Amino acid sequence: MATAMGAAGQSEWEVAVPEKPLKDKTYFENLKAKVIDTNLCSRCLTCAAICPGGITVVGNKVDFPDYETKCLDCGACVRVCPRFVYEPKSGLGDYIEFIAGRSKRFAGQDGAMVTELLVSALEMGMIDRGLFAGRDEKWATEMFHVREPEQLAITTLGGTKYTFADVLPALKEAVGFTKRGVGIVGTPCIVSGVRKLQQEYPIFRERVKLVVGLFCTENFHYGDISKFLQEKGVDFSKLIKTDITKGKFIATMSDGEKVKFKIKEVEEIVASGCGVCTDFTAVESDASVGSVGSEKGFSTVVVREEPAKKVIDFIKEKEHADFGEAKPEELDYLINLKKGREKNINSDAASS
Amino acid sequence: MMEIINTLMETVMSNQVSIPLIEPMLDSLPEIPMLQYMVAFMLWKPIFALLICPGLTVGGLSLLFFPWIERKLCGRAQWRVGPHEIVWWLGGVIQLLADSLRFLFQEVIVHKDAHRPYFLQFPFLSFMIFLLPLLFIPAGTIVAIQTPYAIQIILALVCLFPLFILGFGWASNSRFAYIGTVREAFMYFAYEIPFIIAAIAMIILYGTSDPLLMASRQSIPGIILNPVAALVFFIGAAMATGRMPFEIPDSDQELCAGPHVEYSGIAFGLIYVLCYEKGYILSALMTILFLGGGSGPAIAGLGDLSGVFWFVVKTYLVLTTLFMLRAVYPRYRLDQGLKLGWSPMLVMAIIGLAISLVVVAVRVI
Amino acid sequence: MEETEKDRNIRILHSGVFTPLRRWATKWSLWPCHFLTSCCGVELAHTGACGYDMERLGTLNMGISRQANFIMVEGTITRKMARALRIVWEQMPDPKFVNVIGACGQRGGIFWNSYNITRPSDIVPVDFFIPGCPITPEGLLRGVRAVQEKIEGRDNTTIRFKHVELPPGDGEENRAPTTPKIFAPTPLVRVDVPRDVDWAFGNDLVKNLKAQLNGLYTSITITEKNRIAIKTTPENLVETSRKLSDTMGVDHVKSVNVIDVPHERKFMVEYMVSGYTEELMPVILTIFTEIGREAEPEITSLASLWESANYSERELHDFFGVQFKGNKGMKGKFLLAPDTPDTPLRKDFKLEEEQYTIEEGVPLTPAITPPHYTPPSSSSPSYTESELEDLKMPAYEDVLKEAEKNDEFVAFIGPHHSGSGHLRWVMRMKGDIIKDVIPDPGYVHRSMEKIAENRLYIQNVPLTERPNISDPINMNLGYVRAIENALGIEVPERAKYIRTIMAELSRIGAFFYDMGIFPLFMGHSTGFMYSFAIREMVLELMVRMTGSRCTPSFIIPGGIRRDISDDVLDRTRNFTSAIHKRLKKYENIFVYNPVLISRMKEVGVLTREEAIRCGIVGPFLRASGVEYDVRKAEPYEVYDKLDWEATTGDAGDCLGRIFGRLEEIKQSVEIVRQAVDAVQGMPRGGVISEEILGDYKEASDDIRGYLYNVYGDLVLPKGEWTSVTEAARGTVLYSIISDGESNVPYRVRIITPCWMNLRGIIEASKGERVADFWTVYASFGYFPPEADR
Amino acid sequence: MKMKSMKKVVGPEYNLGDKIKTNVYAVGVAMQESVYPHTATVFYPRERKKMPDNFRGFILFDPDKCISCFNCSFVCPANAIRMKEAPNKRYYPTVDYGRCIFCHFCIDSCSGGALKATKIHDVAYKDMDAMFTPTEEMIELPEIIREDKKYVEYEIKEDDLHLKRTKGEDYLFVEVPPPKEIPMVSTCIDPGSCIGCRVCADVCEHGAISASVEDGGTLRMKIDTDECTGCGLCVKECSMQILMLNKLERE
Repeated sequence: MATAMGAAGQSEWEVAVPEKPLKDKTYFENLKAKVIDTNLCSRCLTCAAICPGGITVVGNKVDFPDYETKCLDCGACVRVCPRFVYEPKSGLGDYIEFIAGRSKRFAGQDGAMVTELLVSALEMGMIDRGLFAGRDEKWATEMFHVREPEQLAITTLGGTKYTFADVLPALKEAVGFTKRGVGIVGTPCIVSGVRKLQQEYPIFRERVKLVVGLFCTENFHYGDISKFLQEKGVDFSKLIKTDITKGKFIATMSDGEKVKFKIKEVEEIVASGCGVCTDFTAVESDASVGSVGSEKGFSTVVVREEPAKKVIDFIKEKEHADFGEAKPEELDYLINLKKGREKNINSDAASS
Repeated sequence: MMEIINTLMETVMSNQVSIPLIEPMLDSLPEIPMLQYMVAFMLWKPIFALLICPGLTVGGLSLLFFPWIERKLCGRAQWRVGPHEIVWWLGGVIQLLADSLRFLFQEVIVHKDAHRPYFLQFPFLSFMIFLLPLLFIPAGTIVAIQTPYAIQIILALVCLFPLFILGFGWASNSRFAYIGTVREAFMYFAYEIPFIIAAIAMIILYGTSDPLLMASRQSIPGIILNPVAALVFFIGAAMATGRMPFEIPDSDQELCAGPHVEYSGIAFGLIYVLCYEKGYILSALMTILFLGGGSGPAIAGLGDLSGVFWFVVKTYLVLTTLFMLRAVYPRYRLDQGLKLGWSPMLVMAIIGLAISLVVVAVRVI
Repeated sequence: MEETEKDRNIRILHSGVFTPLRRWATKWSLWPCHFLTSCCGVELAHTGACGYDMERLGTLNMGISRQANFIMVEGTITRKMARALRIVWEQMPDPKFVNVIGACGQRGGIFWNSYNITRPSDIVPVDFFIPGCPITPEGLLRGVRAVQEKIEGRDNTTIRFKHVELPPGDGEENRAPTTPKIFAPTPLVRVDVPRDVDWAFGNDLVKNLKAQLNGLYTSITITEKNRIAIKTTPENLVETSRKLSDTMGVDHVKSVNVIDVPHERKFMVEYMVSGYTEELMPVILTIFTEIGREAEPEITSLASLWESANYSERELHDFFGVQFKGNKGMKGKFLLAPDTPDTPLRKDFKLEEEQYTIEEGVPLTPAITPPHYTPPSSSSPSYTESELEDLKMPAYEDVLKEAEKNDEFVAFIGPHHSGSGHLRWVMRMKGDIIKDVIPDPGYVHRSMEKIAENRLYIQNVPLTERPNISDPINMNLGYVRAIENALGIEVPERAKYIRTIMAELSRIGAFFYDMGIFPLFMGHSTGFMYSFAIREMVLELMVRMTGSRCTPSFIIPGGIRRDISDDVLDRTRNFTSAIHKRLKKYENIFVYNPVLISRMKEVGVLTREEAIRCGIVGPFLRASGVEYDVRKAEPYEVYDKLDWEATTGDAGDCLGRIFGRLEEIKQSVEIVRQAVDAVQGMPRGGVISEEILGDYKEASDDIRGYLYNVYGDLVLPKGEWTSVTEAARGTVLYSIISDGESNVPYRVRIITPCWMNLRGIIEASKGERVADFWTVYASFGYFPPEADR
Repeated sequence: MKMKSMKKVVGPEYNLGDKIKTNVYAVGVAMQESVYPHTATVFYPRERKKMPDNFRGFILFDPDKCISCFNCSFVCPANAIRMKEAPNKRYYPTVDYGRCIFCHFCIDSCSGGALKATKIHDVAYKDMDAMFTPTEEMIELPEIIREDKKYVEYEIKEDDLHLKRTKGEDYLFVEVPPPKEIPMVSTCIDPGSCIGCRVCADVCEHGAISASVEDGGTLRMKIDTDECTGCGLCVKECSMQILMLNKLERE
């Protein structure tokens, strides 16, 4: 008889296997049929994060090349997909505090409160890394693990990206490396993905400590937007930031030149998954941040959960930020705009 | 006609190498026609000197085996064995045969920048000047051309060697060869004068420059009579043959063998033995000048060959000592070599000259 | 069928009337053109020396290609050297043979995915390959025998494997595992991670520095004992350095380093500086700054302030494309070949990945691209004019022009030259006086640093000794000590003593290597033979201790691979007395030889100031009067417990350098004796630190079976870990930068002593006579693979 | 302590007498050695130096002891060892001697003692392709050309090196006992986070990990501690990093 020394670990365990709607197909084929091909997919990449085989993005779509040979048919993708069984969330959600803030330390878009939240969490020791999306030379997003506050001096990390980033696969990596916890920033769909992962797997529950959501109306695929901008004559090597304000898309170049056009023009390249998204304020996050609802130069912070509250208290204590009044009612227009998309879900689901 | 042949035979027969040991054999020779004449011709002293000793045969064999002796001896002094595996029960004695045959059969490359005719001529011509001085060197009593000015002639002919080395370097038209050639030219001036003065000191001492007479006048060997001149002559010989510590012109590690860096195949083979040729001649000269030439206790039955034997033994002794320097000394720098040649050696050579004069004076008194 | 170049040689050999004679003669007269390209050359030297005596087989080493008929390619042929190999091969008369010895020349050996190597078989036809790294002399002689047999017509591999069928079975198909290497995503690269250390002088020093550098620095951190990191801005870099130089007595640069951090869009440039004053000796100040990661990043050079940074800056310009403004050598490449990839050490240049399984379609041989020039095809065996031009070594046109103006003679020496090693010197001389020497190194640059940042920490242990296999233990020790410092591991006492014994034996070996090559350059083969005979004894001890002659890879983080038996220790003590006896003879015939003394005395003089300015290290620095020996200044292992003296001198000439090392040999022998006595008084076993063994504590006296299990996932804490070690030829500096998460280092900077000494050779030989250049060169014990890394 | 222990070395200063003396010494050594040489040459190939048993030469392989743990392949600094699937679907090592650097890290990583060192080191290959040695050829000791009739050992007698020659052939392979057994076993530390991908079961070469779907939609994972060799492949491959090696205590 042999026994393992040390109580850590067990040699027998059980795993719940999710059900397959299409019995004779693999789980990925199920996912493909139910989510990806019906344009429900938000490209949050929760599936790619958990998949031991190799779900990835091909073009603008989530795909699994050679899934016939490489798919292990474990069902993890289906288990974690927030839209496999889609329960759309909307509205402003519950919150503990609704304030406007402006970081004293960071100068970013609006109040730079996203940065401030994560950095403060890093300084508190709540997390040992925050995940940020950065830009590479070609303006595509790349994930960045911020382990020390000073690293945020890198200019490409600040600012909204308006293109999808592979946040969750990076989160999976980060969870493997972390010792204290991970903080993450993401759009509402990504927040949903994180919550789903946390719901299913303890390892994420234990290690993802702070989830900051962003106010989001819609998002673009990198391929589409880059093509679009190039057609508008934007030189990527000079582009330093993009903004959407007051119905306008503004691209700022390093020499100060600005390229502006109406948001209507870009509407046709909005990612398909955004068409069914009803969540504007990232209802499931620990704290949501956005510019709407506060004065210029400030960010609106919707503190929803205890961890975020602690961080905000820390910021207040250290006086890293100015705080002001925020107006929840200013969000209503966009909340409702997105809530209106509920009808797309049904029609899409019906069409499939 | 017959008269001429008879006179010729007379000349030949009157100047035969006498070897008592093979006399009975020679007596039986007349039964075979012509062979008698041929043997007689071979044993005719000038021809014997030219073809056997100190000429082609012994000289050639020296070239073939002396490098082996040198390599074996140096190897021994260096805690190793030297050439060995080729016929290992004889200790690799035919190593040089293999090397020279390999060179013979190998491609001779004439590179683009070389002066083609001279590049090819010089190695072959250089072998000729090895043969010329041999005509005047007596082995014991056997000599090809006997002249009272033999020593001077030999010295003059030996001086041709550096010219050929200069020729190699010039014809090679390469940077390293150029530097090596210049060094050779410098060294030539450094050793030649003390070297000749040392030889002249001995000529004065013996009162003759006929090698045979010199040998007979060395009841006390010259090296004891005039050790200073002997030393100068020996160092001069080391310099002339480019031995350590004076391997300055063709220093392998600095100039990739200097003047002969571009040579390959048999052309290199001939150059490779050049310093052994020169070494052989200078050792022979040293034997004559300082070690009594072929004189030595007569060995019964060998007759004239007894002198040849002692001559060869002494020459080889000098040659071995000369070449063993390789195992003992590193290389001098050019300016040090020149300084050595121009100051201490010149002074010593003049001292040697003075000693000779003193010895002559004492003898006269 | 087309006749290959290889067949042609055999055809030539087998044609004509004299075939048997020709074959016989060629067989016994294979003169190898010793193509001493890299470390296998050490074993070639041993084969040529009295231990094995290659001359027995008629195989006389010949440095000149025209007269040789056999090339032994000793190890790596880099892109820069490839051309030289082809030229030498073309220069040799037919028939000619080529043996490639050492794994580097076959499928690349440990350097298989280096960016700078080629395969000799792509360049010249190869007759035999001899495996090993390095080969043993026996292997080399077996290769010679194989060629001899080939000439006789028996062309065979000399090993015959027996084929045994594997057991059949019906197991299930298994998934092949993925790579064990873990690369952290967007790693955090810090060189100034603070660490609490008990170092009173350091705290004072930091205070002092802060006062002196007021307003110039961004931060000053103590990162380890004796290590201080000073962060500054690119604009203030020069001013900071000048202040340090003027007020603190900082007088030399130990290392220059660039770290590429692509995800943060920056390069970090660091200068490790120190001073040869008594209190500053063990301290290393790291001045670092960050510059943007553009196509042509720029920073001001410090070479005008500290000459010792000059060559390192030029090297880093090759590696990263960083322009050091003010350094004159920023045009063209210094260490790399023209056809090596540009800026290869940037992180976006990727090396070939390892394969762990054999699958169909994946080639066995690594993808090494042959050099770009085209050898003529066998149908038209002569070169066209353009091909010939392509084959030529690049000439220094401007140097030639200037020399012509000044009526100087220019000689290009090397890279294949019997007295240059594999390094090219452009020597300008006027008459017999050297005006200037321009070095062209990099002929053995095998991209150690790039490879090291793509391998596991433990896999780098064999790698670190490859630059200098004549002194492998000290090279290893430096790397391993850097890891141990980082992890804070205390090595067991017994292991420390054994390490000291081996380090000193290795030092003795390296000195005897230098003392063997030096006579060779002086034309004194006896000195070479005697010295290598003694070295052969040292290698005999090495092989008994570790199982390998030259590349033991025996020192691992936390200790040594296995304990050493008492029999071997007894043997070690006996050998030390034998070394003394033979050394006496060596001294009498060579070192005290008046000819040699006259060659060395007052030749290549470097005064104390010059020596420090050039940044030379080790016994050569001590010979110029600087009393700096790492073993004394910052004692490691058990050097502070043993009774010995470091040597110093003040003449600074070749004589001082040689006699200093001769004395060090005697001191090392003394250390070995004392350490052997101490080890024998200790209980056996326990030579690996239990801290590092973790679950595998039972393996503490012999790691056999668990090396990978213990060390595979070794991760260093984040930060920069710098170790300085006194290797035989001077201070070897390893600087490992870890991100704290990957099990491969982020960057490894290796500054070998020979690289630092290169500048000294140039300075010392200026104004000397031409022949003295080789005296100076050899007196510095220059070992090109070590310098080029 | 630092400066005191520095020894100043001064090179010799020669006058004429010293010059003559040292000349005599140098010539003396050369003469003495040519008469009584201290030859240190091993006459390879006719004799061979006896290497110690721990010499690092060519590598042999015993498939019975191999646990297919890939450690040899992972640790190989030159990537010379690559695993090949055998007929019984297990992975066994192959060695490419065109890359092998004979560091024997593989042997030191082989906990089963399946890889063994020989003393073969003098081999010349005709072509590079033959340098790749498949598993089948690593099992038995290969034959090499041997011309040696004696073997030589270095010995110290009277404080000097002597070569002791013995008639006979030196053996090329010596069997060493397998390394100490340190049994480890894989366990799951966070069963809740298992995604049920069964990579661990797939990668396990010994079938020690079983995964069976029970009705009711649960997957039962089981690690058989008796079969588990503790190779750690499953631990390494687990994408959720929920497996761990633990020390095993056998009773």
